[in-house]
Amino acid sequence: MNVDLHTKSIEQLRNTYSHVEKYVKGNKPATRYEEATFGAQSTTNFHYRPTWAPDYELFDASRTKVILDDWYVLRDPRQFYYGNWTMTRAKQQDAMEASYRFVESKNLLDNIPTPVQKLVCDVILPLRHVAWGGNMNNCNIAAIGYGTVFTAPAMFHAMDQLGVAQYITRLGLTIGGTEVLDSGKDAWINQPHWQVLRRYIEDTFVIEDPFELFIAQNIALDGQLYEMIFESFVEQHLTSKGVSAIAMVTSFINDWFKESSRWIDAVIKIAADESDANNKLISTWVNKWGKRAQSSLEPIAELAFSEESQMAIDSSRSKMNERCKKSGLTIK
Amino acid sequence: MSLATLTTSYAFAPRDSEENFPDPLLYIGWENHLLFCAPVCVPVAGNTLFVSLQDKILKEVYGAHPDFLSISWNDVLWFKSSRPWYPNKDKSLIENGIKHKDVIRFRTPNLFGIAGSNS
Amino acid sequence: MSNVFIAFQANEESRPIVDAVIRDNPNAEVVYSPGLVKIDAPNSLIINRETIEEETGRDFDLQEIHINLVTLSGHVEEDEDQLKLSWDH
Amino acid sequence: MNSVSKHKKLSLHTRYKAMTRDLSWETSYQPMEKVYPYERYEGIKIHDWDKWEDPFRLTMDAYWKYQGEKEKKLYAVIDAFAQNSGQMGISDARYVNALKLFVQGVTPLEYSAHRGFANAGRHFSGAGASVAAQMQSVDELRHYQTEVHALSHFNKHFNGMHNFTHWYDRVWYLSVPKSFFEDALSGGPFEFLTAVSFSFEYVLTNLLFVPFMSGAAYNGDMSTVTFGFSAQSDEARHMTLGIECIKFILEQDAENRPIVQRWIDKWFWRGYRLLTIVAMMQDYMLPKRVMSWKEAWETYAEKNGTALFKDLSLYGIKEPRGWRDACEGKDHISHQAWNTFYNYNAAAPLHTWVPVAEEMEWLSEKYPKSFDRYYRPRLDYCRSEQEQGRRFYNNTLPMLCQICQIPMMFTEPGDASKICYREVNYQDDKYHFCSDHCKQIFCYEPEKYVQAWLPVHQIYQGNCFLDGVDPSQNDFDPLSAVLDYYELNAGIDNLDFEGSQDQLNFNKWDGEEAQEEAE
Repeated sequence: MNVDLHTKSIEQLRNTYSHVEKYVKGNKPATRYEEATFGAQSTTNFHYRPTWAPDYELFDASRTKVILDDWYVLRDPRQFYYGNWTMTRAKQQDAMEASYRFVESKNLLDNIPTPVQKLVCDVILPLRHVAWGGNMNNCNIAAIGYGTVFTAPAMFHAMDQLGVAQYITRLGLTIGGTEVLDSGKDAWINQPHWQVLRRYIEDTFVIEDPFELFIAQNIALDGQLYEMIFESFVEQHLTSKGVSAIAMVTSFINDWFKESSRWIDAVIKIAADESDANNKLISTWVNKWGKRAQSSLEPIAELAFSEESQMAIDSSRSKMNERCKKSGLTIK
Repeated sequence: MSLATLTTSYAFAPRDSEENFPDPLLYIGWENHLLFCAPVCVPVAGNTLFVSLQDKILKEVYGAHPDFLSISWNDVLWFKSSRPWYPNKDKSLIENGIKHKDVIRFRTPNLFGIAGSNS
Repeated sequence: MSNVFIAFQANEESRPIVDAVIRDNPNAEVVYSPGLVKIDAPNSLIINRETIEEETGRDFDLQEIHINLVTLSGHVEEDEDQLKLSWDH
Repeated sequence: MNSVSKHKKLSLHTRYKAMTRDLSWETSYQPMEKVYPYERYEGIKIHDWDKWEDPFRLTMDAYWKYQGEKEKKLYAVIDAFAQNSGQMGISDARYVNALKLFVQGVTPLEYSAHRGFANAGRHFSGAGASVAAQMQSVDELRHYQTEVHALSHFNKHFNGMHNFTHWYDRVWYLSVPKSFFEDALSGGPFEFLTAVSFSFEYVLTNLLFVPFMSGAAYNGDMSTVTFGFSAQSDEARHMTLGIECIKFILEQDAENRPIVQRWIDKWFWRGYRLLTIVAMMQDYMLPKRVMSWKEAWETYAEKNGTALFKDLSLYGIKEPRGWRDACEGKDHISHQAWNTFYNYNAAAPLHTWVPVAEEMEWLSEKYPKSFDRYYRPRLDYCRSEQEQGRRFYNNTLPMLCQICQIPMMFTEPGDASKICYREVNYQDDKYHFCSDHCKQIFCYEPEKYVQAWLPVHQIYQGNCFLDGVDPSQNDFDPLSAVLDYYELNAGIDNLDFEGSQDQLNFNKWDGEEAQEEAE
């Protein structure tokens, strides 16, 4: 046995890469998150202007009105890099499989009373398109945002949103096959109570400032929508009606919403703290898009909660507002 | 233009136009001597005499090559942009028609580099 | 006729897959190099879920091959039961 | 409501459609042209996105499951490698220079690919193509990150890796990969896919990963082997995206063919030029060799490419214009590239050397047509100069090709004794190229390439010195000023391998290990 062979410590030349080292506090090895993220993106000496956006360099901080001295201040508190992100999601996926097995073995979805099944389909299935919107927008942030510390989690978030859209799709397929998904899509395109929200999403598709897009999508809309649907409607409202199977097979969505909120809040707080100008700008965006998002959710609240809808709307708005106030924004 | 762009406003000044340099650039290559892996790029003032390019600059650039001392400069063949070229050695580069980013090469008859390998 | 090929990391998990490919493609030729098993076959090559299941003695999801797949060449057609590589249209 | 069991067994195809394509919709509150503004300007016509087929049909749940498993395995190897001081088990410290080149010149490309695919993923209105591009985007981010992690341990023990992203934006030879990828990124989404997914991933990437990773295995570097093969398993999906995308575009409209052909011509050549550094890595930097560049080219490019282009001829696509010249170059480019790095090693954060006697024999055997005739005498001369204390360095900056940005080191097709020069007048300036194919790329899109940031010219313009440096001072030393700008540790990261800190340290560990074993 050569157990001792390699135990003699060999002196290291350095703790980490130079472009990472300047972001590591104290004289210690960088974490995997830090090595994976800091200083990754090109910053200078770009060769050619994009044929699709000649006014900007390929990576250009001036695409947003938010001004940060160094974009690498926007740390993700979850410290996600691809490895721990995907392993975390794989674990959650295992749990989802277990829930599906349990729910299916006990026929729990089949046993939901028909009117409640219909309510679930009406309220939840069109949201797969909303999640697709969130996927597109975060993908755009990953493409045109500045600094890997901001853009890499946006890409994970985009894929998470696709995962959410697919979990909702799977729920639909399990309850009623492609027909219920088709009617859900039809409602999304045509039914009046979804149109305000669809207009909101389509308007976010043409936002040019990646930070404003981050606000409009990830806090103003999702901060209210997921609160209202997956927390209030699924976890509380349906469970109080004795239907807990839906909560079981959508538990990923709620867990992910809470987990990713920590990242979103951190980004907002750090950016707003850097200057009054940033704070004012971000507050304006939150107020503007938050208000629009709220009114786009009103018809859906009515669908979900009928007479208790105003309460649900107010509660999710105030939860979103609380998060923003905690991040130091001025909320009207 | 054939470049496909989203808008018509795609136009950028060339990055290497003459006014961006303190002195114009000249590219020089020594034929059949590829120990020096590629032609070189040197900034040379336009009023430099050709003879001083030959005696001073080329010596600085290629002097380390074992063939360099054997060059018989009167027999050297010159090329500009791949065409034979007959510089007047006592005139300046400008007077010899050299412009920014021109490429000149010289062939040294009977010299084919290290062990005749074109190195 | 052109060859198609597929290559896997040379490890324990790839073995039953490689064995299954050899069983189902008598014309296939297997080349081992450091860390890598490459299988060439004239024109087309198939991987059957059932054959792998016979080799492993357990259920196998064809998408599991992604874990140890290194590279391939040819057009891919995949369903639950079979993955086919070919130059056919 | 229907019962659950009735819907359980949906075909993979239908299920995947519900999971991807059906998620998107035709927007009406904002016009589609505004939501997907980049889809038309390149001239590619798409009539029916529903014809897009993704053969692997991975949904996020399966993606997370399999990728999570790959990551678990990979990080176990990376951890074990560090714990066991795996760097001591490699064949020779010279080997690490291949890793330096990899982390400097390839790893940042993975990152750029991530951003580029995010952009493409956002801008295709067909959700099938969009999802495929997005998955590739996050895979490419994976590759950047796993490479950084796998090489982190080497970086702690060897020089020439520590500042690689900074160097990528500045150092002369790294403008070759950087300009390659920025060329692709600055094109529209269809050109980007043709460039990266098809021309690079499908046609050329096997040449980068497979022989190089086998080389790592031969040289005792299990950490690199594992990240390489693990990354390559995603590549298999990416390559499939590449060929699907080309077929899809060609099937959509006959008018797409000439555009695609031009892109294939351009990007095959751009990619081939980029691989020059891989050729050199394979023939010169692996102390234990697996196969020569020439053999790898014959196995992975010629055989495979011939099958591919025979197949694509059904669509009227011809083999890329530069194909023959590329095949001709297989006898030369690795040697020419090594000579270039040997010439300019004072400004490069890696080490070069003259191969030892048995390596020279190997090269001679693998390159019977070219090595003894052109390249061996050069190397012999360099060795003897070095032995007499006059290690040869080229002190004058090289002329670069305007397109590939490689020093003009390539010789005329068919005549390895003469440098290949091509030039063109455009507006008031001359532009120079290493080949007909680089020239042609310029001539088609000069508005783009006049912007090129050519490192040599930038140095002469005074843009590669730190603030406050005054080039007009008498004691101004341009090389050291440029190295300061590069943030390269002069005398440590650069120069010959002989006498380097890497060499000394490795020999010291080796000695200690031998001593321990003796005890």
